[in-house]
Amino acid sequence: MTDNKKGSWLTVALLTPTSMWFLFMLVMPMIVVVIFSFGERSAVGGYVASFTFDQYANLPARLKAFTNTLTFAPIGTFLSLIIAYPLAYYLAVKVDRRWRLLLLVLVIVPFWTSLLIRTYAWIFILGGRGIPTLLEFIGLEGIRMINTPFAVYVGIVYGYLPLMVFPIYVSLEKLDKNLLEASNDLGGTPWRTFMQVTLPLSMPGVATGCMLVFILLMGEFLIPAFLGGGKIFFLGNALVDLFVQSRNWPFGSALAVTLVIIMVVTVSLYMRLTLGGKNGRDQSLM
Amino acid sequence: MSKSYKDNMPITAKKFMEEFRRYEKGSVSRRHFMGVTGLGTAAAVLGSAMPSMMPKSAKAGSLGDRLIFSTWPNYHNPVNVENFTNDTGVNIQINAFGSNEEMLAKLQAGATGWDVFVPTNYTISNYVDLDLIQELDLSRIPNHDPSSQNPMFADPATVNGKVYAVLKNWGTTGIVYNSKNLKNGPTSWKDFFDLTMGEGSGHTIVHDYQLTTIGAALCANGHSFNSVDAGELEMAEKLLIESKPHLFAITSDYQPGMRSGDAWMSICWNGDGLQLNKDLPEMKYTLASDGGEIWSDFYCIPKDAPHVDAAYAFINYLLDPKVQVLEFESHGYATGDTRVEALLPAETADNEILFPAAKLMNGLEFGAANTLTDPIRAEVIARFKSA
Amino acid sequence: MEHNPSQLAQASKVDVPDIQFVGVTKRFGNVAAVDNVDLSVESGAFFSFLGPSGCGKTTSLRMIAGFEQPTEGNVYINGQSVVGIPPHKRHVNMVFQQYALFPHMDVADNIGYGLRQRAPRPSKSEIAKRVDETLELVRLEGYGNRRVWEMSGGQQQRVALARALINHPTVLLLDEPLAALDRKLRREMQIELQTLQRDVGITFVLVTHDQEEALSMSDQICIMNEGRIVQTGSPRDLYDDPVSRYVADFVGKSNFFEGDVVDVNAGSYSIKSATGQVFSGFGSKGAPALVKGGKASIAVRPELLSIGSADGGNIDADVKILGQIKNRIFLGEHTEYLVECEGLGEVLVLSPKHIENIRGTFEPGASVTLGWMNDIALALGD
Amino acid sequence: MRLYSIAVYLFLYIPIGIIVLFSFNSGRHASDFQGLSTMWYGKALSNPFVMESLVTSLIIAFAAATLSSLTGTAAALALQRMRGPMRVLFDGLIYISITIPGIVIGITTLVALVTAFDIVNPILADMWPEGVKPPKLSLGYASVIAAHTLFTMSLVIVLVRARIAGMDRALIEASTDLYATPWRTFYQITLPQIFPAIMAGFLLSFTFSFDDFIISFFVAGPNTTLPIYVFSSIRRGITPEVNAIGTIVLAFSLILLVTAQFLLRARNERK
Repeated sequence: MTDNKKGSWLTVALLTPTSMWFLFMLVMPMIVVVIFSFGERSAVGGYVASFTFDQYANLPARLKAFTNTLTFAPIGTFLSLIIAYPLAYYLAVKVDRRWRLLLLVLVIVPFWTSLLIRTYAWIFILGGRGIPTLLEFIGLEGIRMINTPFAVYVGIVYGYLPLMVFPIYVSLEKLDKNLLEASNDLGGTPWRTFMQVTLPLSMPGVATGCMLVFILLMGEFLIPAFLGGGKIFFLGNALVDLFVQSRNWPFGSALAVTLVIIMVVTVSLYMRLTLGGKNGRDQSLM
Repeated sequence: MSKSYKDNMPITAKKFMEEFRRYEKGSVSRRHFMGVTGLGTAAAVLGSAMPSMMPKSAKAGSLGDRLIFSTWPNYHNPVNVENFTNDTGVNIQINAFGSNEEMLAKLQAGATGWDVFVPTNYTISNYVDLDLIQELDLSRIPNHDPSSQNPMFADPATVNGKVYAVLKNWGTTGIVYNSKNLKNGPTSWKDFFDLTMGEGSGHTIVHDYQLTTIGAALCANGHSFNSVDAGELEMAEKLLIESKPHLFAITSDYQPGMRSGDAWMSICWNGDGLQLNKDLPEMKYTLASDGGEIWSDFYCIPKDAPHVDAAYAFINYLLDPKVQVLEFESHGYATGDTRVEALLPAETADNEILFPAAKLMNGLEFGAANTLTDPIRAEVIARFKSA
Repeated sequence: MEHNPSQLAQASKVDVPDIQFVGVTKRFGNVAAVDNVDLSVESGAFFSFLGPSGCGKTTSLRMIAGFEQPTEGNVYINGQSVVGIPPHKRHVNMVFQQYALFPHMDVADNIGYGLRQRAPRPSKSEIAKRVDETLELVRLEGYGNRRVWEMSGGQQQRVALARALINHPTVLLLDEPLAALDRKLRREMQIELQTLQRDVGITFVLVTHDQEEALSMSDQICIMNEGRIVQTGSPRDLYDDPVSRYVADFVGKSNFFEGDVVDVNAGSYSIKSATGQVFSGFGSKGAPALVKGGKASIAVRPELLSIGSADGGNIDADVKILGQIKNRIFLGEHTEYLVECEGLGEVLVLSPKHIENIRGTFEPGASVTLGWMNDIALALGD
Repeated sequence: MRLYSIAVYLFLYIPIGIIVLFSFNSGRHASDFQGLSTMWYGKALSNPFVMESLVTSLIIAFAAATLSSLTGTAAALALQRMRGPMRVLFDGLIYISITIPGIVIGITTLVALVTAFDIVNPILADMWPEGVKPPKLSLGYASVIAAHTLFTMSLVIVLVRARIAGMDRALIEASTDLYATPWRTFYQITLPQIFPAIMAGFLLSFTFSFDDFIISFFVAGPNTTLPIYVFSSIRRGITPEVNAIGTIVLAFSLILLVTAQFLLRARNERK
């Protein structure tokens, strides 16, 4: 009995810092934001206590931000997936063992310089002096890339590719190469082998990668701001705008609450669909 | 030459590990370890590269050792800041901001820790009303000479008879366009929007905050730059949303777009116009005949500034005419201080971008205080951006 | 039942068993993994728990090690109750099923681990010396600096053994230690373990589901089923005198002819099978007596069956039955026949080589006579 | 397949190449290449604001990574032995703190802290004796570190818990069986076993915090982190200085990686 008692005290002690963090940095802030979302903007900006649903009623004024986010996030996730998958497959299955680690590290190295600076480099590449100038040499004039949805997708794929490559690589790497040989041996064409053996076995990695990218894209702010030229607005941009320009805290709070609800609902649904419930959660998030 | 290159290295890898082991085991002092491995040198080099890291206790006087300064990017000459630190021992931390709204948002959120910041004319009375800035004790700024200041630009510093700010410099907001792409450049905001939706479709930049962008649309419709009339703003919003598909970007960072040739036209501050024109002569800066903004920027001390003494000393230092000349060379905006103008080369006075002809200036308006906080303007710009 | 082993221990040190369970029950939730078990393991014995998975053998072992505490009853090590005493305070050591070698330590550090936990801690040189001795004992001289994952399965097994033996525990516990090895290596290790146990003289307690392993190594085997002890005894006792059909089935192979007990006569029973034939067999020593009218089986070991031609003339047997050969497997030193006997089911027969040589073999499909002597047949309850 | 991979690597490295190339630009504007020069490195390195923001970022990232490694590991160890409704509650909180976008963490923290300060500061002022300047809570290092730690701590919990789940429980039993007390078992067996996960968590947390812009933007108070500095420089005309900073940070990370590799190898050779 004393052992158990000691154990539970230890558990409490170990959990105290984390609990404090969740309480003061997550639960209480969320409560405050929910309260604020029912308030009103004061004449000079900020918050005035009130109880009104006006902020929620005004959400349609940001409809475009919602629809943008909810189109760009899934499409961007999908694009990252189809570009990342062959690379992950190549690294895990095809490439010589000696080079594997180096090539993997090379996938992350770009991440060690600021996302801001890297995204900014794309402004140049996609800008008038970049690819469009090259295209002029081959006779394609007047192509504009920067500040278009195309540029935003390029930024998304560029920014999130490694997050997609890694989990897929991990699940493919664990895959028993004998299985592939067995399938080929049993008369499977390479394509059928891929569809019937490789792809199903790499699904956990695919699911993890997609979720990571999707979560981050839902709150994305920098890529649309930089590569969309401020014209393509995500919810993240709308939120920043409300807090640092309009200083409309209640409306911003309402938007934040809505975004959190959308996130939690879509991600839970997604996990239920792809991972079949609770047990997959830890693996799926990492 | 026969010697291995390794002999010239401060320490070999093997030696380093040996020393590290000894250090770990405690048989070597930290000083010895740092000396042998060259880490000491590295730290010293690093330290000298980071003057702010090394507390200058010898110099740190009554002003304390730090100051937090919020301003606009590329708006100061780093040499000046460095010199001030060397002279006084006050290390300066600079925060850069892109709009007055953002500065206000920060100050409203409180706890900025700022000691000095740089607001634009029309915001000062708001700050006073919100009790966010303190009245200045001009006796502590001997370099400030009211008689040398152009009152047109310096006046917003005084609210209800009290001085809350001192003038930094002034400028105009007009249009920059690429004369190679647009042979008949715009002369008004109406032209600006017509060209945007016509000949120059897909190549225009407007700013990402309310005052100038909404102001331009208001002027194009024949209204005041500063209007807060709901009907007029509705028309302006309509014009902006109509033009949005034709825009190249909505950003205050318009120089790269203009320089790359992607953008042909932009709302522009004259200092940037000057910089662009200097590098690329086809870039023309013009003021619009149907209105626009004239503005001046100031130094202010927030109410809860933690280092007030240093703040005064810093402002005073920056107002030294010789220091101001260096500042001018860096940012390219006119100071509105006759003492400084006297020190500048003669041709500066003839520069039309710096000092526009009086007839062009007549149509310009100073930003109005209420535009900063007006909820309709705030929501109009937000809706436009997220449309 | 209630007696106090520690008092006994004081009375005569020699008679104290190394391990003793008194009325031990272990429940997980509502399930009793170990159900009211009494047993004792004599000092210096090679003792095995044998049974299918889930029979409670591993739980018993873990209660000795201290990883589990009994829900009821008492566990004694060396006459001292160890209930409530955590594993690190018990002088027993375990060889884990997958060895549980510490992957971040080399072989020598793994083996010396237990010594390093002692207070006072032996000197570095003392530990190194003992590690070297133990490496020698398990025939791994010079492997001290290897990483454990560089070792083969058999070598890892020895490291695990050495890591436990170096502490000279009162009892060495082995949890299915050979399960991860291939067949040939397992055979070698069985012999090696046996030799080692005799050399070091430490009591070994082994858990296994492999009857061959238990039979070949142990002095004493405890057969468990559903948390209870079914029978404890030497391998020979268990083979020759199983107390139940369960034991006979688990230890070696056996043929069973089911039926009703029709006659009881001084330790001998007559059992009437479904075909109407009456077989007789002796009751096993230590088994509860069978009751007339109850169900029972006659058990006959396959190697004790004779096989002959359908006319039955050339075999010497008290009981004969007829059948047809379904399958034949040649196993070298003997041939295994599977014979379908109508109404009695399939019967397994092992026919030794020397007899086959004389008589010749039977082809599948051939009709044969099977026979046995009454004195080798056992009458067993379930 | 190989060609495809080369194309993807090109895609990943062209922007990096551009950043490095432009950092040697002698012109005043990043995208106006006027000739080779290292002057912007000199400018960046001697610019006290760049250096201060770099130091600020390093301090914040180091503090957040250390805190989250410690608290996250502690929590993962505790949660592993926990069942029932409390476990479900903590799982939910971890899940939410990982799921909600950084931007929302930034905003909610800002709103909540500002509100809290508005309540607490007057009380503090009242409590303090006359004439003594009362302490005043405000946004700063603590608030950024705390906000970063919320996310990174959950990251560490998830990583360490996965490692614990994948760990052979028999190792712990083997250790206690070999006379190690629970505490000694923890630091001789459990800790070395979960250490790679803690390290990975530390590095991920450090990277996240060091590169985070949006949370710091809202709650850094008077502190300028490197991303905030870069962001504000970018917004009003980027100079090659920013490229030089990017290149320096990249080079610094590479040196760290190589050093770590070298030290690891040295350790293995000793073994």
